Amino acid sequence: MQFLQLVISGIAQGCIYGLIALGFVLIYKATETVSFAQGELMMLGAFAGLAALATLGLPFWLAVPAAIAGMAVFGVLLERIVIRPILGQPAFSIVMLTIGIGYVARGTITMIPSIGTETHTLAVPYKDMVWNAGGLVIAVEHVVVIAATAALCALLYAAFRYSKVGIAMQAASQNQLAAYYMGIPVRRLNGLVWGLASAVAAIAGLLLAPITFVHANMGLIGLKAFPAAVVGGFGSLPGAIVGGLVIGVVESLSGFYLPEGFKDIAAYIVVLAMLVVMPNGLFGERLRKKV
Amino acid sequence: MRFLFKTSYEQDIRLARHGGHVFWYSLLAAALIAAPWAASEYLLAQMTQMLIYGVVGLGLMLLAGFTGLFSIGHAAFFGVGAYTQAVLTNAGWPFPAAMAVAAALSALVGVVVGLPALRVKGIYLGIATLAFGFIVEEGFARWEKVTGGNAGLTVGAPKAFGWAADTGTSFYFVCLATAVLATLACLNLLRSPTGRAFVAIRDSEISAQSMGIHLAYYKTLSFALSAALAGLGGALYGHQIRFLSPDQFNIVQSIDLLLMVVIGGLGSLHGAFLGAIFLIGLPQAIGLFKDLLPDAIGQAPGLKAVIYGAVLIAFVLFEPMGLYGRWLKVRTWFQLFPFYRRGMFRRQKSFQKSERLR
Amino acid sequence: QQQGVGKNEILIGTIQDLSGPLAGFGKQARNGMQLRVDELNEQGSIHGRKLKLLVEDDGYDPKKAVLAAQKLVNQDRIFLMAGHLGTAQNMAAMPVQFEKGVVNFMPITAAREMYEPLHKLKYSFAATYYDQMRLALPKLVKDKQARKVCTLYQDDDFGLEVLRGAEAGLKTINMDLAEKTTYKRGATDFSSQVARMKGAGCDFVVLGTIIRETIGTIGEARKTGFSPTFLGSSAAYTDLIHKLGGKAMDGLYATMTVQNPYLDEASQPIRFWANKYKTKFNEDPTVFSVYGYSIVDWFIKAAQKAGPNLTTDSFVKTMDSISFDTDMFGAAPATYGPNKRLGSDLSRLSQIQDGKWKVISDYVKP
Amino acid sequence: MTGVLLSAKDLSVRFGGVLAVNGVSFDVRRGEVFTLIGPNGAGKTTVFNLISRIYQPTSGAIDFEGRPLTTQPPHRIAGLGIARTFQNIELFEHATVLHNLLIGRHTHRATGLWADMLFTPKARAAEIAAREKVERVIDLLDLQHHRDSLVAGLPYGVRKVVELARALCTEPKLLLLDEPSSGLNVEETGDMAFWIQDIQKELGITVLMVEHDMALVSRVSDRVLAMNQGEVLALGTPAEVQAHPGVVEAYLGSADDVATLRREATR
Amino acid sequence: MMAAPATTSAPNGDVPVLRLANVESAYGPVKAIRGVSLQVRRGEIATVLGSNGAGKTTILKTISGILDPLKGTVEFKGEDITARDPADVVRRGLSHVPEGREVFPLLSVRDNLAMGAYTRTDRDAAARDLEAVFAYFPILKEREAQDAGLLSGGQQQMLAISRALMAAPELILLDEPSLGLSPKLTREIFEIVVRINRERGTTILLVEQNANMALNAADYGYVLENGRIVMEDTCAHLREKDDIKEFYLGMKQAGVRGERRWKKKKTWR
Ligand SMILES: Nc1ncnc2c1ncn2[C@@H]1O[C@H](COP(=O)(O)OP(=O)(O)OP(=O)(O)O)[C@@H](O)[C@H]1O
Ligand SMILES: Nc1ncnc2c1ncn2[C@@H]1O[C@H](COP(=O)(O)OP(=O)(O)OP(=O)(O)O)[C@@H](O)[C@H]1O
Ligand SMILES: [Mg+2]
Ligand SMILES: [Mg+2]
Repeated sequence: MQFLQLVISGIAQGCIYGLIALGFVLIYKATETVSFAQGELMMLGAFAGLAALATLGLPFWLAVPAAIAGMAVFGVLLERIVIRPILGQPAFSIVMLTIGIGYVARGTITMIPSIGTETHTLAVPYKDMVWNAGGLVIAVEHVVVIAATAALCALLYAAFRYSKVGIAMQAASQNQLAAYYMGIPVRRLNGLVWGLASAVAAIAGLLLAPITFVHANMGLIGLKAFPAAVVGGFGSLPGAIVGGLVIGVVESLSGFYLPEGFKDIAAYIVVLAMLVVMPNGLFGERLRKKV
Repeated sequence: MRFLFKTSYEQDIRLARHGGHVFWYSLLAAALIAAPWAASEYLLAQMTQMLIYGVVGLGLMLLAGFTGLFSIGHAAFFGVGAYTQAVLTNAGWPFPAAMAVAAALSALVGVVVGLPALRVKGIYLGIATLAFGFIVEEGFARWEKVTGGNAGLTVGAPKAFGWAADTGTSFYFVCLATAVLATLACLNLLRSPTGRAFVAIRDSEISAQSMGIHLAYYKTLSFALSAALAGLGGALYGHQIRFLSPDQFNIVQSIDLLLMVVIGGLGSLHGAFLGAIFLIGLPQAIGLFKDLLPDAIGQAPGLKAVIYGAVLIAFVLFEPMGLYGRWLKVRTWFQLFPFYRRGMFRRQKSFQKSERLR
Repeated sequence: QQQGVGKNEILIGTIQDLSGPLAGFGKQARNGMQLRVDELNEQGSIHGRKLKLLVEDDGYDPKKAVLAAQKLVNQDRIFLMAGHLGTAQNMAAMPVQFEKGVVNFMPITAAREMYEPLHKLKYSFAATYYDQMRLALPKLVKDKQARKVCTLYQDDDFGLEVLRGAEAGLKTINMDLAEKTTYKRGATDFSSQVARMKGAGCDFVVLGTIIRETIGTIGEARKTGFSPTFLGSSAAYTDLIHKLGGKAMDGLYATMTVQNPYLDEASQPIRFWANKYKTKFNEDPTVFSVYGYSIVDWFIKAAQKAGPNLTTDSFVKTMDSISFDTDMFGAAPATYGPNKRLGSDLSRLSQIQDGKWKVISDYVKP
Repeated sequence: MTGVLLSAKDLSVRFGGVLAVNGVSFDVRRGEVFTLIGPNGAGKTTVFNLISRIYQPTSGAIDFEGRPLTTQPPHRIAGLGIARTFQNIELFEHATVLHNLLIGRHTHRATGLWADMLFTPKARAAEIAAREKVERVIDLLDLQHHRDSLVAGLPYGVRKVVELARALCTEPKLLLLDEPSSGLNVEETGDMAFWIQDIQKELGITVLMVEHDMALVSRVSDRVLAMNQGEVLALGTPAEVQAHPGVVEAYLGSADDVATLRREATR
Repeated sequence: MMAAPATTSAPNGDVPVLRLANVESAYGPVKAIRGVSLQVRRGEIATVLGSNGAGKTTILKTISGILDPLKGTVEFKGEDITARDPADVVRRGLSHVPEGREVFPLLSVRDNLAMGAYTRTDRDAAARDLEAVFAYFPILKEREAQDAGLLSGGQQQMLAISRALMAAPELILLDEPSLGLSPKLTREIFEIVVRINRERGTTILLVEQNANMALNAADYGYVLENGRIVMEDTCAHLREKDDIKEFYLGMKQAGVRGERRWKKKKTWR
């Protein structure tokens, strides 16, 4: 019973990691860069939701799509203004940019008088609701996260696997020059990717807000999502979710059964062990250059 | 304009390629030696810190800039060096001996991290080092007997054989000497087979291998050297900050270190020091600048992060080659003076290619 | 010539986190300090000298704290460092200050290192987390007749102080902690820790937590039907707990030194003060604002007393025979001496009742 | 010209469903130029990759100078005296030509880490010696002009030559050339032929090459092995192999000129 | 013997499909082509000959917008496309077989081909073209699901050509299409090129080291040296020129050769 309860908590937490990891993988698959700003985009998404709910006073079911759409637009603009000018430079430049974007985002939110330095709650209708099934409890907040994560993952997976645009995004990430030769609008797709990634981040932020509250540093949870993405295999969308679950459950169990302190580094031990045993993660492609 | 006529192979491998180099570097050396008398105490303290971070930067540059392995956990090595130094000097060891051990121990830890690095690349390596960084940080916190855990550990001034570097000036010279020696060692490595093997691995593992380069050995070596330099820097850092706590060696520190070399300019040793100047100098510059702003903005919390991030973004956008790239342009401008053309360094369209297959 | 003391100005410095994880607290503390400085400069002076406060931001990073201290001490040449936030940050900055004889005045951290080991230039103001727990815990445990005391604490210097205090306190009543659990700063999930404490059958939980973790833990406990007595330190004594955590937080105990300044506070002077703060900075004051305000207030009192010839020596001499009465926020009376550098080790207990902190005990005396 | 330098026995390798090399055996004699030909995808490059130990054979063995090669780790191959070029050019892009060639001297390094770090007189002497060797290769292959250019900016044909130069710098006993003339025009291919002959005759290096340009193959090869779909089709002198009906059918095609087709199409 | 001269085979010879006027391109400070002017008429096959590093690839890159020229203009179907976004240029009906294959290594062969048809909206016609390229290169159909990066060099080259054909372009730029192909396939490639040109009227600009093949297949040729066009004529005429014979077709007197060889040996010693 105890064990089951722990596993359930682990799954709930794991889905959160997976959801954020989904954003990393999305960007990686489509542009082969790693976005260190994903956590901050999530934070912005949560604040956008807060603004829509509290400041604009929109009803919940309107505020959520508004925040997501707003963040998508923001992502597109962000790409347009700071990422596009160096499109084509080595991926590492863009990684640096995302770190910079992260700083600016966190700083800017902090600067908002009497809001930025505070912690807020997002008034969701299902706040504090709990399902009780035969002694096992699970918060509705977590159920919502799990459901949304599964849906989003399936959707994105299909898009990358079957849609022309999805394939073109991957093509552009593998060989940008050839993508131009094929007439793939690399820039436009890049914008789309960032829009999408921001929207996914916003969804993550909104789902997370009732659980972790809304504050300028909430993006730090992204650091746990990295290991999740790696355990799953960085280029794989389902891998992100599975990786998240693995880490969530391992954390939860090790927090209970192992000595103090293991819970906090369990994720990192798992990822190191993984890299030794399966360097490409659970679902990562086994790449080998043919010469 | 300068033309170089090559008359012997010696000329190619000399560190100073021509008279100009000799002149300018001598001038720099003179300035650095005179600094304690010319600079204010505060400036000297900053210069000391720049030198310390420069040493760490050299190590990271060797790893990221020349071997092409990115580490997001370098603070761990930095911390191992700092703690080792603290423990040993507190136990009465002379500081040069302690520094040697600090470097060696960090190198050893570097070897341990280097092992997974043999199998993974790119982002996977980044995450592996990140994970490793977290684990080491946790280790600092848990191993209370030695590190003092979260309660921290105080470090004294460097002492050896009856002499103590307990003033700003004497400590500055300790750091300067370390930095100069570390730089020379790196320069030597880079003009010899070892350094070339690093570069070969960076550019093409498969053909490096077919040239007889043992990938595992050289990658591990690169990690070890890089970690040793980080440890050396950490040892000095310990003396400088005089109080160590685990959270000083966290992910933020690691990212700062990485930013430092990237902003300095990957693939040049100059970049390590230019990056250190940037990393230490920028917050000070922001501090000065924000006093000029109206209070509503200037005193708002978060401003520093915004400016820091914005400067970083501007750098990547306008100077992807880093500070060293900017310096090259300036230098070329002077060398070519009347003939410099604007298009000379015009950014070409460039195209990203998958690094997953390298 | 004394550094930082001009003909008609005294320069004091502070280092706050204005861009890091504690930017909220840093800003409030700075505002509180600024409020008192402005009050002084509007109403008068310290023996003809106005007060000027220089603020540096260290982003809660010890390395930057060193540089910030170096700037304030060696460049701006401040007279004294007041209210520097953070333990490691203070530890890193103090050597720089002490080299130049700059007093470390009432840092905002309740760690014992702020007055131990004894140093001529160290002054600390409020009960440490250690003392808070050491004194308050046994009393409450006895009141509640708790049998199994457990703890959840943050895995850093702050959490450690709470833990040690709790251990010391329990020792006085011959008890031991039945279960110790930790979390890392920034953690969001406390389910396994709560499960563990529940599994151990704890009926009393000492919280070495700050804000979100306090709420998260109690929330998780309520969800899983675990209802021990919760006791937090003064770090958990903030209005955010009940503002964010809502109803579920009722019943939480916390130790505290100064009272949270609610805008609709019953006490008229606090209400007046709080509204003044709100007008000036356009946000509600918090305990951190009060800390900042009180620190400068005490400095002013001591500097006034030290006389027109203000030097480090004269200031230290004055401080070493000074005592401060309780103020409107209810801080415990504090006394200092050559060998007593902590003003007071006393704290009070309060509890959240109906979504608000209520003071429920007077200073707990050993 | 005595003895067998390299011998492959019954080599096979399978990638998933593709049997890329299937039971291939051949001997390369000391001092000869041995050429592999065959249609695209026949498995020629794969044979090279097996020799340089990038792939592990599914079955079969390779001996070099009488010793088994299949147990050696990949980085030891160069040390044993086998150097190669790559079909798709694998140079160190962000280094100069000179630097690339110096990396080719790696197996001859005489100093260790500490000597390098301190740049001892011995390291200095070794360095100068390495440069002398490299300069000789530069002279041989006419690369003086490109010595200090970054590889990234070189035209395709020059890179091919640089790759050859880099392989030569390892002073191999056996040189594997994967399509040395691709991307070269007629005249440059002629130069390549001379170089290959020089390498064979003057330097006494055995050459194993893959090549599609039959003119070059006929000119320089002592023996030719034709492969198809991973299997050996024919082995013999260039003339013999070119006359083999299976080779004509699968690889050379009928002798019709494009001009013929043109006429038909316009008609 | 050659077929009819180029001009007659071009249906409307007045408006060239492609026109470069005075184009100058550089890589950083290095000028790769200087003042190149050339034109390709509709339905024609044109070829550019030149030795290594002459700048042939640079010309093609400049045309498809991968490189922005310093000077000069590029016109496609009468419209100025100088320094346009490459994607935009392709949309107008130009496709490019790049030097060095440049396939998408981690996409399957089929997805690679689908990317070739990215700009197309006519699904049925694209499906027919897919069948057509599979007929040209049956091996691609066999390896449909394999990652393109794992194909052999020649197979990748086939894929690169097929991918360009999938775009059903009006103008194809071919950069060394025969690179790494077997003699049989090289010939087949040229047959295909000529056939596409004749059957669909696709205009072709061809860069090829195999000058013999190129001059046979093409109508009009340019000779590029050190970034400058030094000669242009119909291919029939070019084939007769001594210089061309000597330098590009390899028909040299033995004496010249011998001398070169002697020189080489000397420097080596
Ligand atoms: N790593 C691999 N994974 C899967 N298939 C492979 C791999 N390497 C080679 N192949 C397949 O093996 C076959 C032989 O490839 P190889 O590269 O040896 O051909 P080749 O004879 O060199 O042809 P070309 O003349 O075109 O270069 C090809 O069909 C190729 O697709
Ligand atoms: N990326 C680059 N950076 C610098 N210089 C370059 C670059 N690419 C080409 N060049 C230079 O431009 C000139 C022309 O190169 P280009 O690739 O167009 O030649 P090419 O005629 O296609 O040669 P090849 O037959 O070898 O393919 C060469 O001198 C080359 O050195
Ligand atoms: Mg091949
Ligand atoms: Mg070319």
